[in-house]
Amino acid sequence: MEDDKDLTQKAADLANQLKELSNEAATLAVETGNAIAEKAAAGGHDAFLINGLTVFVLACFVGYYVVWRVTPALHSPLMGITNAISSVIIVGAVLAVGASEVGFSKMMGFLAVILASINIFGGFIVTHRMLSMFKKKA
Amino acid sequence: MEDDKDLTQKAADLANQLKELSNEAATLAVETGNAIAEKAAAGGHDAFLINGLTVFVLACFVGYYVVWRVTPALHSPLMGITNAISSVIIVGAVLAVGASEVGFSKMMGFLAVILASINIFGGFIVTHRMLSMFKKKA
Amino acid sequence: MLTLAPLAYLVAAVCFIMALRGLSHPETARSGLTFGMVGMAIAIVVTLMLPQVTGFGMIALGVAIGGGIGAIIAKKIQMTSLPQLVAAFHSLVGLAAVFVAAAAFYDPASYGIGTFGDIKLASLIEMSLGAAIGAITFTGSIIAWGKLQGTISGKPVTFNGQHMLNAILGGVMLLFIILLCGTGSAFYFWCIVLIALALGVLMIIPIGGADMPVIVSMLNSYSGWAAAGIGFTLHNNLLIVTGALVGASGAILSYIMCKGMNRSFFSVILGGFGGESAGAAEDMGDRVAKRGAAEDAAYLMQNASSVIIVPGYGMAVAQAQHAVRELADLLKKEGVNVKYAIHPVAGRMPGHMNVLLAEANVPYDEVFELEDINRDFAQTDVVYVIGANDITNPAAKRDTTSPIYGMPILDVENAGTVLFVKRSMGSGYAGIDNPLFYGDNTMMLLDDAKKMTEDIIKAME
Amino acid sequence: MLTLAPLAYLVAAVCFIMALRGLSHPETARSGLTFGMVGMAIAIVVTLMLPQVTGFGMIALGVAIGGGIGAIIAKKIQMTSLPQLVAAFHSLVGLAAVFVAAAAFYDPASYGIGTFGDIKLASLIEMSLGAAIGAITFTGSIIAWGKLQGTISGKPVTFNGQHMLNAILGGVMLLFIILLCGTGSAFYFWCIVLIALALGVLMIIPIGGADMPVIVSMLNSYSGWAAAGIGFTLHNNLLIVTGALVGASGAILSYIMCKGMNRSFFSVILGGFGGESAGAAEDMGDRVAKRGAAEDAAYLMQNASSVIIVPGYGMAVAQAQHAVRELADLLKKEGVNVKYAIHPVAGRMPGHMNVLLAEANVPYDEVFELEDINRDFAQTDVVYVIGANDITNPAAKRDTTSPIYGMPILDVENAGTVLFVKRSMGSGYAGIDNPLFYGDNTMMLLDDAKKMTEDIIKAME
Ligand SMILES: NC(=O)c1ccc[n+]([C@@H]2O[C@H](COP(=O)([O-])OP(=O)(O)OC[C@H]3O[C@@H](n4cnc5c(N)ncnc54)[C@H](OP(=O)(O)O)[C@@H]3O)[C@@H](O)[C@H]2O)c1
Ligand SMILES: NC(=O)c1ccc[n+]([C@@H]2O[C@H](COP(=O)([O-])OP(=O)(O)OC[C@H]3O[C@@H](n4cnc5c(N)ncnc54)[C@H](OP(=O)(O)O)[C@@H]3O)[C@@H](O)[C@H]2O)c1
Repeated sequence: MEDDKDLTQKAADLANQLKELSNEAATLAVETGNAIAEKAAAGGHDAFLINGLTVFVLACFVGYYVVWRVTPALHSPLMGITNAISSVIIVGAVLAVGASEVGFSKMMGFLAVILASINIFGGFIVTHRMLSMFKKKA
Repeated sequence: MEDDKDLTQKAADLANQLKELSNEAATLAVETGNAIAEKAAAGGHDAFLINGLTVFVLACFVGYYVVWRVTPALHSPLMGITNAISSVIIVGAVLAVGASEVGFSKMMGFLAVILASINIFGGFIVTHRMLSMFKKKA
Repeated sequence: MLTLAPLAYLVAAVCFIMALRGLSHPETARSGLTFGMVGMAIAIVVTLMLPQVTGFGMIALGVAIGGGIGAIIAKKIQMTSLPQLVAAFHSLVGLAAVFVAAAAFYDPASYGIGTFGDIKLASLIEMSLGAAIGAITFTGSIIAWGKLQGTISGKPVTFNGQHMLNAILGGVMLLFIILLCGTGSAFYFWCIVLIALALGVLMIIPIGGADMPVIVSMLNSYSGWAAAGIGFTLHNNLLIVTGALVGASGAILSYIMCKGMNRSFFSVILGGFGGESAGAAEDMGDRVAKRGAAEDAAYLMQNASSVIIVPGYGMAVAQAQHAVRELADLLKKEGVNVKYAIHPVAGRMPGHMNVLLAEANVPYDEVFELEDINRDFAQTDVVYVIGANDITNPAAKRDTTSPIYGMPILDVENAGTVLFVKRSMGSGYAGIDNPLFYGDNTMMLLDDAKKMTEDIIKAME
Repeated sequence: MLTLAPLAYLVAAVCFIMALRGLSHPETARSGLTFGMVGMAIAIVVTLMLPQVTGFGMIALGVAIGGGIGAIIAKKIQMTSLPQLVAAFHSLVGLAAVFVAAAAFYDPASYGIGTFGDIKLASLIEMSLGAAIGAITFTGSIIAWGKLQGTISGKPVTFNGQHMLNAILGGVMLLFIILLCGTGSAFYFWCIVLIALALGVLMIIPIGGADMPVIVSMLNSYSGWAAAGIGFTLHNNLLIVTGALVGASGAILSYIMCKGMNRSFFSVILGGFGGESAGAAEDMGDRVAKRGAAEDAAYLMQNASSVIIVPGYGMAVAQAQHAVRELADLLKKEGVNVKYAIHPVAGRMPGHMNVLLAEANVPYDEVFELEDINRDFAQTDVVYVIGANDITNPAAKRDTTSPIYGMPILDVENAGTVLFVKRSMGSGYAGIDNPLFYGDNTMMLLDDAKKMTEDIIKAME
């Protein structure tokens, strides 16, 4: 009886231990998974940083050459067009409105969409007005 | 006695089940981790492809502008310099020699290092020779 | 969808490059504009098609409101108020950048850069820089707009320890950025924004109204770098490329203006220049200026074989471009060879005169830049300088002590006769006397540019 | 270390851009070259410092062997053999690309792109394209080298169904690339390489020797694209940027040459042009060419107030550049104004004449491009055309049926007297007669360019 009880007790202990172990293993596994994912994501972030930097540096070169080639007569339209395209941050604003669950972010995004749209439409239209005035000798 | 034995049996069963479960959990966790890592890596590859493409397109623009600005008098040195810098694939060759465990790859890499070096040294030196001949009116 | 989006963004980036590329010639400029619009459309549509984006109604509403306002403003605005308009638009981009940074700060999960209060360090830095530059651009552009529009006095507002104050504020802002990175607290975020708003005002008020074009370009450049910064936060190459393009454009235009004025960018930024125009006496020392009437000018020009018209800021003020074009038509009908000469910093913004002349239907191939026409003045009978001053001032060539010494000028003095149309003997933007007014072959036509030109037309008929 | 490497690669890429940028002017060219060398040094050192790279001895040995060979060749080569040298160097880049692709194929793990026999699809495609382009560049450049060096006859080798054969081979290669991607088998890899090697030969043999410069540039462009392809395989932005730079350079040079010859790139590629130079009779129809001796030429030039020297391919063949420079010195001593006029496609490679004149110590500011000097011929007393032919042929302007119609030419015919130095009345590269030989103000000096120039110098002394 004592023995049996002992055995039962032992089995129960063992079972408990195993339960704990399995719990631990599961936690560990999840943690490991998370860590790997995080590291990969971080690697992605680092990789983006350096790739973004490469893109940025090359784009600066392109900008330098492209802008120096703009004829001085069209420097005002150039200001109009760069004004319009710099409002491409509307991409970020749309993400805020469309993807966010947070009310405040949604609102900020909405306001940013309005402001950026003013610029996009205003910038392109005023540039169009300017450019359509430039005519060659008949 | 019967009861006790039953209990012991039950406890042992439970223990076994738990063991199995824990094993399963561990396997699953490892699998999940792998899957996440793999996906992240794949994402990294895809991300590289698109980033690489962006870099490539921008570099084409830069190349276009930079090369058109080269004065015609220096078109021969231009050929010399592009010849030298196109041997930057020596980077791949060095990786093959230095990082590879495979004998054939090591050998290929070694040959590529030699060929690329001929070009790098030859290209830069011959360009230097050409350029040092260009002189202004005394 | 997700994997195609970056590709589409790349296409949009190329479109933007082609847009600027198109501006290398008036012939290709309109197709360049089309590229720009296509690029923007691609960027917006692709973002809308991202799987995580919903709630199209609200976005459409925002675009409709903003687009409507923008379209109305752009259609109503007068070409002479272009500089103000550009400044006003920049302020909006700046504010939008602040809003986007705030949205990302409060809901980083939507951008995949962490959770609220636990944002990645790199993202926090990028975000706070983006918000700070955006806020400076916002208030700075508003001040610039006010000075250009005349709502705010164009006089430089200077006080003791001004630059010290700005430096301290900048330092405090940097401190808050570090604190933000350390704690991730929203309080510091708003502190940064507030300080940046104040800095925008303080940095621009000491700068004279006439220097505003340089400032507008500089702020344009800033807004580009802010967009690039946000591009890093959002892992979006399109924003990075566009930001770099806009940043380069603003920086180069500022550089061109400073070089055209022969001033260093630094001296512009430090401020305290311009705003007061000292009215000079009609005769200075023992030199006396010859004055003429519309009839004299009409006679001289009708009997000339070649006339070059040199427009300046005064033509914009007087809105005289249409009258000038009429005058040129009359002269051409009588067989006179008429050309226009544009100085790189004539007027108050780069390309200002070109747009005004184009508005008056002057064909662009009659309009020449300084390098292309400067040698022709010697073979020209009459030069009609309308509302321009500094850009013709020979002191820039001869007087080493002159503040504009070294600035390239239009050599109008080499022509047979120089007609100067302005309202007084007063100085121009640089506030210095123009010795050419007292030249032997100079005739001053003192009146409003539009009125004088119309009088000359009447005298010709 | 690993995280810094991409940054260093970016710096190297910027160095390469600055290297090409420096070539925009002879003044800045040498600092450009330094940029190029620094960029290459950074690229190699950074790769050596990658944690996975060991075995420096073998690498150092390879660099030493290759560098030694390269240095010796580059120092010994004569400037007149530049076109061949460039072709030979290209063939090496092509072969190196094949080797790198093979190394990556057999040991993908070292490059992080999978394991042997199980390589990522994208990498397989990039790799096979890189190897194929490399192999084509290799054999193609060898043929180009042979034709330029004279080892292989410059005559176009054409046969029936040639283009068909090339098309079929190209198709088969594409098939093997697909098979390789499907199976990952090494057999297909080598099949691709073999076919590409054959294609390189077959594509270039039908093209005449004189068209080789275009081909060399085209192959240069190819080697750039191959490097970019390998950059995608290795996830290396430096290779991508450099490849794009080199690719753009080769493409633009080919374009410039084709435009200078007024031929389409496509017609060059199809081949069958040039190689035979039909020897024309000294008098053609009833037109008779005036012949002169060295003494006549000496007399004419000594009594001129301005002389323009127009060098062409013949000067390179005769290695007459030093004699020409001596002649110019003598003339200058006698007060004659001497200038040089260079046609964009004079000689046999872009910038060929400029390098030869520079070698002979002619200062680069006495040497003018076509656009800058073409109007001066009308005010020039004597033009000394030495070994040039097509680039002065007025048929390009007047004869709409001429194969070179539309090609820009140097208007030497507008000068007082034209002296033509060449060995015969034969035609040049384009194989057509030059009506200018029979002009009233033309004098033919039929002899080797170097000998004739030296004779003229003797006659002057
Ligand atoms: N374009 C740019 O991007 C830019 C940017 C920054 C600074 N700036 C500076 O702006 C100046 C531009 O030179 P500028 O020659 O065009 O202008 P300016 O030197 O400022 O001279 C303009 C002249 O127009 C006259 N004027 C004003 N209103 C008039 C009216 N209604 N009718 C007739 N005349 C009138 C004024 O004389 P009265 O008062 O006697 O009439 C004044 O002397 C340069 O100094 C340049 O450095 C230009
Ligand atoms: N530069 C490039 O990049 C490039 C590329 C591709 C094609 N091309 C083509 O090459 C041609 C270049 O025009 P080019 O005028 O320089 O050359 P060309 O038209 O080929 O004429 C060269 C002339 O030099 C003469 N010559 C050859 N050896 C000589 C020697 N030892 N002494 C004296 N004269 C000698 C030849 O006449 P004799 O036999 O009577 O002596 C020949 O007529 C153009 O047709 C161009 O399209 C150029």
